Amino acid sequence: MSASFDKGYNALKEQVDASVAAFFSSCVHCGMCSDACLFFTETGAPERTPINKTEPLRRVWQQEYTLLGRIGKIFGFGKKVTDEMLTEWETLIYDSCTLCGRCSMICPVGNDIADMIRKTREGMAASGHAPPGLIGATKRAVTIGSPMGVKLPALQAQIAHVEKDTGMTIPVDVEGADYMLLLSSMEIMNFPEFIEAVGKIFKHANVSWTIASEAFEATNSGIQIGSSDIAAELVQRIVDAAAKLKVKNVISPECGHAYMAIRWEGPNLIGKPYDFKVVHILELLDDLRQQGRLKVSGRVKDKLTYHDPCQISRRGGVIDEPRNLIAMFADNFVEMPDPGKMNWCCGAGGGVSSNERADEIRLQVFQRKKDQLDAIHVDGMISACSNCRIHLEDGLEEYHMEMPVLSLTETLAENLEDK
Amino acid sequence: MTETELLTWARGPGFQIATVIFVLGIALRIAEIVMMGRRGNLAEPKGSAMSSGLRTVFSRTVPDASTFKRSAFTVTAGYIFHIGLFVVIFLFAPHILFFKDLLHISWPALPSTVIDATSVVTIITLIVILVHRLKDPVKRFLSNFDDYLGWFVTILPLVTGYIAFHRVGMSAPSLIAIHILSVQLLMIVFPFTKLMHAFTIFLARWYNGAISGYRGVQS
Amino acid sequence: MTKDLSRKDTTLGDALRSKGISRRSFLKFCAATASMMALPPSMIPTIANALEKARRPSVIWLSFQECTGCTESLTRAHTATVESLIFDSISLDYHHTLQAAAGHAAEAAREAAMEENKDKYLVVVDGSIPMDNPGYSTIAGISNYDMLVDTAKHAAAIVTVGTCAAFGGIPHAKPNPTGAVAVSDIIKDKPIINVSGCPPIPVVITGVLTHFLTFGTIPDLDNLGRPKTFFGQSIHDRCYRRPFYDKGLFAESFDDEGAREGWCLYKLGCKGPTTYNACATTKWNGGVSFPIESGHPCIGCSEPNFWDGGGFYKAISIPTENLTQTAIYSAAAGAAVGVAAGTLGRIKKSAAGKAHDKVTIDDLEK
Amino acid sequence: MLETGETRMIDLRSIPLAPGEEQTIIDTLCCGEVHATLNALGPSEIHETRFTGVWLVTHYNEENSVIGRFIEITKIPDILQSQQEDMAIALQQLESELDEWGESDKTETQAETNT
Repeated sequence: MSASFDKGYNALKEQVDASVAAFFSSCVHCGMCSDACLFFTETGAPERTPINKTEPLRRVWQQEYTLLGRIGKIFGFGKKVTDEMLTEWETLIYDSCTLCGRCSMICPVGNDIADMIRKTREGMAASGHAPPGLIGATKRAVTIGSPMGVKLPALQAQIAHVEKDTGMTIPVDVEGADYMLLLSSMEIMNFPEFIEAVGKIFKHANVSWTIASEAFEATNSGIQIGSSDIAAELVQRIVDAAAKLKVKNVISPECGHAYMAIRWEGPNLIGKPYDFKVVHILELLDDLRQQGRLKVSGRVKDKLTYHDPCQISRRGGVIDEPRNLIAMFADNFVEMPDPGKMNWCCGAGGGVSSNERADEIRLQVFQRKKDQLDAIHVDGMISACSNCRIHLEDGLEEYHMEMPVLSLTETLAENLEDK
Repeated sequence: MTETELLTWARGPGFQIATVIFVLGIALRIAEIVMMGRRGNLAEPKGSAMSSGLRTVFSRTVPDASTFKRSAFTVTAGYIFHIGLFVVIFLFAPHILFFKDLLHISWPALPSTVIDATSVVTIITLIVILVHRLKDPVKRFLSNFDDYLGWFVTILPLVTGYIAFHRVGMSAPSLIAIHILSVQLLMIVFPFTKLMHAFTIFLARWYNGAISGYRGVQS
Repeated sequence: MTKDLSRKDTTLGDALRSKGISRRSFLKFCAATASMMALPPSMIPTIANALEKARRPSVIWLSFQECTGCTESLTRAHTATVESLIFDSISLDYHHTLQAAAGHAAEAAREAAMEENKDKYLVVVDGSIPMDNPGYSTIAGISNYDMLVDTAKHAAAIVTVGTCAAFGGIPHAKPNPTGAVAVSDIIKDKPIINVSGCPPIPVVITGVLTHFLTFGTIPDLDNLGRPKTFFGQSIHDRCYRRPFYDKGLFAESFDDEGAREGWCLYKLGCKGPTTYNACATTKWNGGVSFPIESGHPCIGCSEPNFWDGGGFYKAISIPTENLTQTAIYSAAAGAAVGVAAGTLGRIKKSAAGKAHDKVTIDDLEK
Repeated sequence: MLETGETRMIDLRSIPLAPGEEQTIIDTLCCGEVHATLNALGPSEIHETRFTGVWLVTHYNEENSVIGRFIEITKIPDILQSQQEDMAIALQQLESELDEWGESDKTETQAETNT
């Protein structure tokens, strides 16, 4: 078995539905989506206009699912999708789009362009037009269990480390726990403090939780590369582990696309509703706050801002929660220009960070974030996505800016009242 | 064919042909879109798809401040010519009579001097928009035959209507006949071009709002 | 109407002086004539000069498929003084409705006038010409067509009086049983002045004849061959109710407030916007009124095919046929075809679903 | 007009007037100091309006219907002035009439013709 153009074309045919048809029927080529996309605003390349990235899907819709297009096709009218065309579009669809969905928010006719690009990626992946970096990550995710190649022993080592440092016990494979925590590889490898922070908060708030040794990885490369089959397989591992441990809730950690995968796409990928609830860590924390189960003692005097991870706020619906939590400890919080659902992407989401080919443009478009930060002069930036944080740090370094990029969960944990 | 015959043809068979193509085409395309269907969402909702979808149908008319700033020309010019078209098409007394004949409902008209001024503004705006489309790198890149055809059949009835109102160059029956025929050209081309957005925009906005609203975000 | 051939060489000025008309009266006559021809008052001296030297032409009046309304209209011209002066100064050598002579005598008069004034006489035509069966209308056994062609051969110009002669008029209306055509459909090599209207405004008829008499030339004509001085502007553009149109004030029925207030009659089907005639300024019955002033919409009688213009009481912007029904049927048909096409689409999509090869990590590369 | 001596004439029949508007114009303008009546091919009425130099001239035919109505802006409407041709005819006539009375009163004739 291997990828082929026909498989890709067939995949695109599978993706067209009423919303896609309505979207393509409505586009008036006003070009406003370009102004919403940092890959255009920071490069000025017209081909990077979001709606142009959906062209392969548009052609399939037009030629396969419109009467006029079908008649036209008989007479040889209309532009066809070809393998060469897909090759040409590959960098537009993977390297110049983070699926951040800002274009979907401003399109005056209401096209959910990000969703259309996500669907287009299904055809790209099946036809062998995914970037090598992302293919590698996806292979590791399926074979090893993590796109970064993190195996269980590595997690166990980090857990042992945390337990040794804090004296806490990090629950693993506890059957019947209320919450099952997922982690992103980045948190395991780059930010192990996150595990410590969650342990501390849950101990403080007396939350029953566990980590599953068989499904601790939250990230889902299948979503990013655009393969529902692979994404479903990765989701199924979590569903199976949750069933095995009989947990009531699954916690999605500080990772943007992981939340999209497990919370919003997951049930649709596996074709049935979950037996458990999925909550984002921030949703859970805000819930605890509301219940009065979180007591903070420390106050942060520094001027802070919050970077909304696209998949968590704009595409995920977790917008107010982080702000409520920050208000618990921050004395001097300011919003960036275009906050919340209109926030600008860091530039590394949607698989861009796994795609080495896009390293240069990823840092180029960080200019957008720099401009946002330059407008508010803050001492530090909080976010809730490890992938964002790594790229934000990269970007700040590239642009010679200095400020800490903090995890919201970790910062909250640091300021909790000691019990 | 005399000019009166031409006018009578335009008012009779011309309108019949144009109406058949216009209405049939639109109904066909909307049915075709809706028939494609959408899979139900199995994820647990965080908000209401229905109410959010309905809100987006209206709210998407007004861009947020930052978007307005970035796309000031497109938004402003878009507003002017859309409102202009609305006023000229729906608030001119002779046009209202047409809709009354068709739909059996009527509404008050604006003075023809207001319509006249509006049509001038709309025509100028559309010309500026075309120039912008030809000059702006993104718009030029995105534009295809459909965009220019759509522009042409939109401005044509405005221009012919303006000339007919002022009776320039030809006799009134010819001018009115040409105006009506230009409207019929618009009607015939309509279902097969991006002009369809006038109808599908409601579907598109609704889907957008519903997809987003389901996840708890008002788009 | 007496035939006094000797007078044909005298000028109109001589004729008037010999009748003891003062210069002052002549000037007054010229002012009235200018007004009648819708020429600006500054033209009065020119008219006076021309009239002074004008010679009386011979006029042959041919009546074909007509209702005599046009002749009635002409003889009701209220500018009696002017009219009589004009008609005293033309020689109406043949008009079978008005002349005393009949039958062969009348035809002899026509032939004599044609012979004597070869290439100089004026032919006036009212009524359309049947092309189907000549028997629909004949005069003294001569078909209308033959008489027109024969008479027109040596005419200086032809004046068609009324919409029938100018454009075919009511006989030409659907289904046009007689195959009626206009003069201009038959005569191609002579100047034709169309004085349309059903009937034409009497002053317009005399105005056109006066123009020919005065200047001996064809007036400026529009694209339908009508003198621009009378047909240069639409009824709508010269209508005293126009301000109501511009303000959007319309009578909705014949007895509503708007009708009583004298608002615009557009919605009641007024054809003023597409009709060119002098009614709004010249008016009728000696300047008393015109149809719109009397509260009735213009029916567009001076335009070609006015009878088949989709109904006198239907506004111009309203389609002549029932579009609602068309729209409903089209919507139903469109939806049906759309559902069918959509179903095909769904079948195609589900086939694509069935053809789906599960993508595994081994399938990501070619 | 005051400066150039240019005169103007407006044909009221060439203006589209609503019912009663013609009368309104007449009522508005009327009436000034001069009022003359002609009798030439039917009567004509000549009014100077309230505005000196603006004249209203109405021509009637022998049946007393209006055949023309003009507003003239001039010192005196042309039609009021004695016409050259009429004066010539009048002179001829006068002479021929005088010839008839010639013998009876010669002195009077002398005086008349000298003027």
